[in-house]
Amino acid sequence: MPNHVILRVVAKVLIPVITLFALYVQFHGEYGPGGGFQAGTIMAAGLILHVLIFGQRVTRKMISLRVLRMLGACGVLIYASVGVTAMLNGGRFLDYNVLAATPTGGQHLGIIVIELGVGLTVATTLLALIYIFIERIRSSD
Amino acid sequence: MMLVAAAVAVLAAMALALARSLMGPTVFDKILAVNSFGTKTVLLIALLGAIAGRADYLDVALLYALINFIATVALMKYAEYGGMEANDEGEG
Amino acid sequence: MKHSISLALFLAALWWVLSGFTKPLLLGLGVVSVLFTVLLARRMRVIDAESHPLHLTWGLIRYWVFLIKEIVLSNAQVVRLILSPSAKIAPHFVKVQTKQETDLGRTILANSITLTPGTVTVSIDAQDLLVHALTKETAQAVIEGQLDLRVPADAEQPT
Amino acid sequence: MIWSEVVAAILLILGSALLVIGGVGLLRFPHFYSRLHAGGVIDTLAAGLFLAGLAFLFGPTLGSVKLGLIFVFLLFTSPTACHALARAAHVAGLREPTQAEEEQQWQK
Repeated sequence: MPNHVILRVVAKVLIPVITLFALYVQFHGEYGPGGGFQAGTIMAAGLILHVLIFGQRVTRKMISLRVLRMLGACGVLIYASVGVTAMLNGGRFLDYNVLAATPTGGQHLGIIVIELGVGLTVATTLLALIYIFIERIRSSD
Repeated sequence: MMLVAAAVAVLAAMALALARSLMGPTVFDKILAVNSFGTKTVLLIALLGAIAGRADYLDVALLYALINFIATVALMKYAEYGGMEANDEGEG
Repeated sequence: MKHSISLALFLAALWWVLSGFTKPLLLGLGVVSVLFTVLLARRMRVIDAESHPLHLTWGLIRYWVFLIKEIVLSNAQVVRLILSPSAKIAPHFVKVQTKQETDLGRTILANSITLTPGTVTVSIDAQDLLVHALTKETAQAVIEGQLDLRVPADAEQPT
Repeated sequence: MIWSEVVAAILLILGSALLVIGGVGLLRFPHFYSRLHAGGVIDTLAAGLFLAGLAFLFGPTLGSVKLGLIFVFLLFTSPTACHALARAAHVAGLREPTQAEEEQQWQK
């Protein structure tokens, strides 16, 4: 919108920062506050800011609902495949210890990959929800 | 001691903002008060970090500073247009 | 392209400040995160001369020092208004013309006006700013256009 | 008490005082647009002083840099939120009361 000059410029500055912050939270789950779920929420917040300021149609052109559905499913797939890999390596479902040569290394790897799946699913699902909400509001008018 | 006194001051300021958000009278007064409340929350979290002596809290404060802004923009859009996507008609 | 590189450098610095870890795993993840963020930002079309005004770097730093001094001074005015029991506030709107040519310049100016207490930018319409002032004195500063003169000038039009 | 703690105490006291004053202004000013000046805007300087005070307590660590970052983000977001609100109110047709009404309110 031509009149939203200030919001547009400030949002352009902030969106990459929010995205990077989300990734920081994603990967530092073991050391500080955070983890996959929180990171997904923050990522979605950044994208929702884009929706709020540039309008749903513009955001949708860049990340469509179809892509979101696919990525959301991928997140679940990543989660499940870690579990299945553990079973193939002779452990139980989601038994991290058998994923790598040492149990600690396995836990490390397992948690990072699992959290990635969680983050991906949460971020995409939240954005998809916003798209669908807006669609609903529009069709009910 | 000094930090606790500062925390009390922030809480007092938060109470004042909260009173304004309850009193209104217009929806914009309420959003303004909530936004101001959010800024004070950021300070309070940072202060808690200093009291606990842990820098972890600052991540939370940092995040809150960013998210508080998004919340205000969303609320203000809702108040202005009664919807989230009314600016879709513009050139974006 | 140069804006993407500057964004990447800025984000890398931000990552280091946030993380503070020097473990190779986390540094590697940091590189991946920065690259992903830059790619996403490119896809969302949020990198350009408007959000990364490289051509204004030094001007902006000098401007911030000036602005912070200004903020402190005008805060004192508003604090006096709030505390004195008989203070006369005279809220009113003023229309001000700005000589900022670009959206970025206008944004910097408008946010500076809002940051100095006593004046809030209400709307921007091309060259006209609608400003709400708390008293005649605070309005005066905006009308004189001190800030407008100091905003680092935009030579090139952002694309 | 070492000097950095003294500086921190002074900055924290100033910041807290400004915060409370801003809160008082938020309650005391008579109309939305004037409250905007008190609430939204004083917070920025108050937050700056407050965070600077905390930075002196943290000393030269990454924590202080993070506090600086918080302040920079507030410098970006707080006036933007303020402007967005003012604009929304203006577009929604919230008008400034006339001088007479204003003075009447102020007396109360």
